[in-house]
Amino acid sequence: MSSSHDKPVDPNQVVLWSDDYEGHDVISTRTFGFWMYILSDGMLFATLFAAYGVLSYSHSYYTGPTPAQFVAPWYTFIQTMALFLSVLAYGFSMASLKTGSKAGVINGIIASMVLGIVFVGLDIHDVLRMISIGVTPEVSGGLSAFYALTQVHAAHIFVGLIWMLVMLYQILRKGFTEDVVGRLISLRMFWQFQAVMWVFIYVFVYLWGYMS
Amino acid sequence: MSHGHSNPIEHPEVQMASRGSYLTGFIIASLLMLAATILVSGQVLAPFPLLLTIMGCAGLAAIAQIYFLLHIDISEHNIWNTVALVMFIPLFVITIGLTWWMFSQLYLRTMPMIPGMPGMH
Amino acid sequence: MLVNVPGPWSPLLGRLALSEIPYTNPILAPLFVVIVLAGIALVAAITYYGKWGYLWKEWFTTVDHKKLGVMYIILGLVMLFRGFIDGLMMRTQQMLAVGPGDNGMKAMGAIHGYLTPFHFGQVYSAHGLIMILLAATPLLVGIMNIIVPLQIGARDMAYPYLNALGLWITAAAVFLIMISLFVGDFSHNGWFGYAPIFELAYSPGVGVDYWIWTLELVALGTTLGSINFLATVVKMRAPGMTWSRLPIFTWSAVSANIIALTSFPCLQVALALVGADRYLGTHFFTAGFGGNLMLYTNLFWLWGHPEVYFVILPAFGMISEIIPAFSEKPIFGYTAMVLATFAIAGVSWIVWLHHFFTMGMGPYVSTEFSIATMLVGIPTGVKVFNWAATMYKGRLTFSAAMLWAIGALFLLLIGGLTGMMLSIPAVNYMVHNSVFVVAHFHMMLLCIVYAVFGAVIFWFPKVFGFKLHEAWGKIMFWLFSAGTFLVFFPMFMLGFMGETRRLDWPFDPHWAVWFDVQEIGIAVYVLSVLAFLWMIYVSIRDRAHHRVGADAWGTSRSLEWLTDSPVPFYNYAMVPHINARDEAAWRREHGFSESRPDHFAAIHMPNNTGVAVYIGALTFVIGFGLTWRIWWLTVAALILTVLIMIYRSGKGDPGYVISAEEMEKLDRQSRQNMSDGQQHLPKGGGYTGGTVTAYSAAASDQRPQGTPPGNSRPLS
Amino acid sequence: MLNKAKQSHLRYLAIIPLLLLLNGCAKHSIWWIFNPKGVGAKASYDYMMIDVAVMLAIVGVTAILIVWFMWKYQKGKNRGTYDGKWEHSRKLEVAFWGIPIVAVAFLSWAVAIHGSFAVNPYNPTIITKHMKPKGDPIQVDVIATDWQWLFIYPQFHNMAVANELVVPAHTPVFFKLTSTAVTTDFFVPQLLGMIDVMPGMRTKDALESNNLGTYQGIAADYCGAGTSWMLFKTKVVSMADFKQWADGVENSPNTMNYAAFNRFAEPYINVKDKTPVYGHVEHGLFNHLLLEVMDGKKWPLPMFMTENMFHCLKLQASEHRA
Repeated sequence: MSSSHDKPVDPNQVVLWSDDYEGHDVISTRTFGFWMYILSDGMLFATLFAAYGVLSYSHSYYTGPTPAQFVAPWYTFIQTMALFLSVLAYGFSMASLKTGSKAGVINGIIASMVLGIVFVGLDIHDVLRMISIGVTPEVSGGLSAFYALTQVHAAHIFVGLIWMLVMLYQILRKGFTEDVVGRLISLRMFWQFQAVMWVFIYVFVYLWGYMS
Repeated sequence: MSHGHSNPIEHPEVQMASRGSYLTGFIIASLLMLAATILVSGQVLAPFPLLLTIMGCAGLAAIAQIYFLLHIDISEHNIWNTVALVMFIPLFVITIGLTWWMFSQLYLRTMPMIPGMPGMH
Repeated sequence: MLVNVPGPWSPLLGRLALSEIPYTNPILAPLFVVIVLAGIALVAAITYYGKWGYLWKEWFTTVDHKKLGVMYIILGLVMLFRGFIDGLMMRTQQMLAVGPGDNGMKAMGAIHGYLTPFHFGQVYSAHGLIMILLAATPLLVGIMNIIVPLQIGARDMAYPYLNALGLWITAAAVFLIMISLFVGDFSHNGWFGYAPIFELAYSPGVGVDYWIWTLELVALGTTLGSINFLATVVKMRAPGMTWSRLPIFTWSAVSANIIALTSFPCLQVALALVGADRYLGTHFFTAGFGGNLMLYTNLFWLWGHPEVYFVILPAFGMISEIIPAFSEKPIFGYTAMVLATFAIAGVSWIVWLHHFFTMGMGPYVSTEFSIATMLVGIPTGVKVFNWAATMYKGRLTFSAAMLWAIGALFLLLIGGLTGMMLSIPAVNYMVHNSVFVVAHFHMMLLCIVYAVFGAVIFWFPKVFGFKLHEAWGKIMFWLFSAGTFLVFFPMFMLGFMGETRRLDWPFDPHWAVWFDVQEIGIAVYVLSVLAFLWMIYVSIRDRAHHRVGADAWGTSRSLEWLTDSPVPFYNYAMVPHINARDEAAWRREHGFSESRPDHFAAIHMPNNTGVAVYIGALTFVIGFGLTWRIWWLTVAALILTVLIMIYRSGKGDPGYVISAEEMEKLDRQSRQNMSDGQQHLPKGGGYTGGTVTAYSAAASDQRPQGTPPGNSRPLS
Repeated sequence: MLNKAKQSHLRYLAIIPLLLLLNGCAKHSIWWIFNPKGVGAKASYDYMMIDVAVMLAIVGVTAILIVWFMWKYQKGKNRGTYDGKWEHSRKLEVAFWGIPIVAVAFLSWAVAIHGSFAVNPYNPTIITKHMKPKGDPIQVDVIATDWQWLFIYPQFHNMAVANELVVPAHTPVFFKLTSTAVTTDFFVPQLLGMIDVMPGMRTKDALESNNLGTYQGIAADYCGAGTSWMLFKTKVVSMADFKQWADGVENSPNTMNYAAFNRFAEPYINVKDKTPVYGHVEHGLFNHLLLEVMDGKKWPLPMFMTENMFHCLKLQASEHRA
């Protein structure tokens, strides 16, 4: 089992202090930690999904409208495409980073931001439309859960947009330092993860809600 | 905590970005979402098979995005991310699945006035 | 969107008004005066001695994991005391109130006893919340903070700044719950809250809001901490520290933080939804409008049960470090221990429903969760057996730390026995929500407290360079144990008599005698608190006589005992190369324990930062603003927080470099300090000084002759 | 008053040793859980004893071993041989995993699975399987308010009694429970286990007792300031006595319609232990309330009932309600 007692120690071979310890890899440590945060964020969504599952029975909508009555699948599909394209643009921006092309990275992020703003704009428009036809979170538990899940996701997108703005400033100001590159990679994971979450929200909240 | 002095651009996690892989992920996910939307808006299938189909679409799209976009694989630089994800996925399933199961059992027993549930005796 | 609250509201102050300060309350008003006076005295003393600069520079703005850990522990101990006072108030209320008739103190306005039901509700709610989240959690996080980087040979945590942020956000939560004593009131719905009683219709005051935001802040702080721990262990291990050599305590920290990372989001969601119900008028947990009140209970315990293991696993880790050190043997069945730790962590995710077996969800669900709960007993049993086997064929020294660890073991046995009873639905129906359950989980939580006291005594010399007073540590142990027995044995009995939880008026006069016994137990607990304070005082007074070397106990095993005591701010002058699972024991047995690096390299250290303190203060303001519905304050603090975070992100932290020459000087100094302090002590030093001699004799035949090669050199 | 209470406490102190003997034979024992008087409570007690026996065997042996090791291997006493390298033994490790696995497997099968179905509140097989032919089961609808209990007997002229439950012996009693306020637990320690009483949901439970007597019923879950006073005596009486009692209640002139219930359901701490009876309750009240609560009907607590108990208690003291 243990190696500590059995093997005889040759005093001439043993290394007690690491000479060549270069310290940790700053970027990897940062991205790993951020990945931990993202997974924890995934748990947050999972909990919201659990709540939505429990509150999506027909009686959960009380006497109010059900998603079948107010969800517009094709409208939300356009939202989906806006988000996917935004993620793609950010991916291309990261591909430009490989060559250190500042212009490529900035263009990609700007494209990604514009598409993200389109997504948020469509979301706000959708919410306003739903409110105008009386679909508000105060109506029923089911609608509360619907709004919680979709708007928490929209809030993530909003935070991502602010983050992109900050990154644009930092790239221009500082160039590709270790910190900036680490943050760009973290933001890539964050942004892509929002797309993954959106797949589930789109399919299980919008499409399934529309079906039932 | 001495920093590596190499150029951060050359860091493997920067270098693993790839236009082709991002494009592939995008196309697969988009097509699957398109398919799901068409199926649902056309109501071409009975509800239950339709549900299974769109669940499949969601699963495949998510896997495609996780693989092509988030670089979740067993390469040296991503192994820990992959391990972490593999540990989390059962928890997602437990959180949603067991909660759902439990409340379906609870509703079955305590909400008799709901249509389709056993009546009140 | 926003819900109208009953009572007055103004844009400037929200619901806050002078009348919210309970200056007429005969209990709170004098306490308020005392605390304000004490605060003034403290501030005056610090100012008089001119220590503000020192405190700010050396402590508040630090990013050093050891200092942060010490502050976590101080925070935890202060809150442990506050929670204990709450417990004392509850015991006294029940003793005075028991039985029919009017035997209470009318002057206080209570029907029975001296607390009104509403006040009693606040006391036990605060007691539970404080003990679990603001005492146990900071204590454990603090100890992990100090020990984990040392045990894996890291200079600091992976994200030192995030570490400070976690501390100050936790501190903000502490301030929030403390201020609820004197401004407004706290939730009276139990520490976990019940739906729908926490809805605005049944709890119109600010108590529940205080509760929500306190919990949200702790959750945030702990999540940040858990990310940090996991990244530290995965990415920052010293060369040679393979996974199979990771000390057990670090393993348990890893598993605990996986639990924290995965489960705290559930709490955040559950409370955010409660907040949505109360602030935005949604219907998640209402009985009407399609809400589901048991959904809250479900989401809460989805976090709540893993949380239980989040606090118990590090305690198991501490026991696993203390018992081998004082048994002079390696831990028995290392692999089994690690497997058991992760088995507990894994199973913790499928058992939460046993907290509400009585909900009426039918036998299928009950059976599944019952069996899953019992499964926890398997790895826990393995752990207990392994600890027993570690003691077998050992050489046991019953130092204070060892006594606490063994005490924890016995509490674990009782807690396990009763836990297996509670895991069975048929039995659970009879004792659920009774004080039997209370006694059971106090056994488990006291197991943690015992382990924490053991760990504090065990690792204190590592952090401060001198030992705590052994005899007073033991006196405290025996007093504390007597208190535990006197308070909780009657509680088990009362459970069998059918007393349910949270009765401000225990209606059956037959219970009276047991409440009296419990009150005696509380008095003994008070003595143990005094013994603790005296132990600290005596130890600091006589610290010169209790100085220790690197290996403070002479029989220590894991890596942290290699570096100097007290640990210098850079942890290790040169990062050690790990050769064995119990590196310190291995070096001692092979004659390398005196070896020190003979040359040094420049190292890079992070700068101190005040940003974490500012953000902590702002999160407190956000919590306070939300509680009292002062919207402008909340929004302003939120925006300011984001701006500070962006500013900090732009500024970055260049850190500073200690050159190799400086490092050598620092190392020599540190070594000199240590040996100066030990001059008058027998070689090996300290309480178990004899051990070292015995070990040296045993190991002398193995000891290599001549100078160890490479970059190490012997000292003597 | 205080002095008198203290004296009685001292008197009890003298009998601690007796209490420790857990004398289970006493007729009116205070050890409610150890003296089950109902079929359900008895089953729970039996399962508990099986569990305790198995676990005590393991835990007890472990505790004794630990104490023995502490004695034998204490440093400097030289009672046992020291082996500082002994850290692994395959046989022992198999045993360490095997013992708990076997115990848990046995307990899962013997008590967890069996027990869950035997005392399943919706269909307690210990009662339903051996339902006594004599006497039909009695149905009782239980409504919990803040902070009172209302027990409706649909088979007996739909009569009701508040804060007191009277049931005949040797007869299964089936409960339907709901709450119009917040969640609490329905619990009679000596007769049946707890079941949640939730607003907008209907749970069930069942009780059968062969022992005449009066047993304490408790609201076992925290439901606000009046929790401690939300008590009800459960009287198990002979069928003849029950019939006689029911006749008396049925003839009570008090009736409870929905309007009367609205007043009844207002928050009220039952400090004087009142047990009003109602000769007739509006038909379908239980279902009506259930649906109304689902529609969002509340009897909310006024601010002074939570935030300012002084005022509340002053109000209660005036006993403005019958």
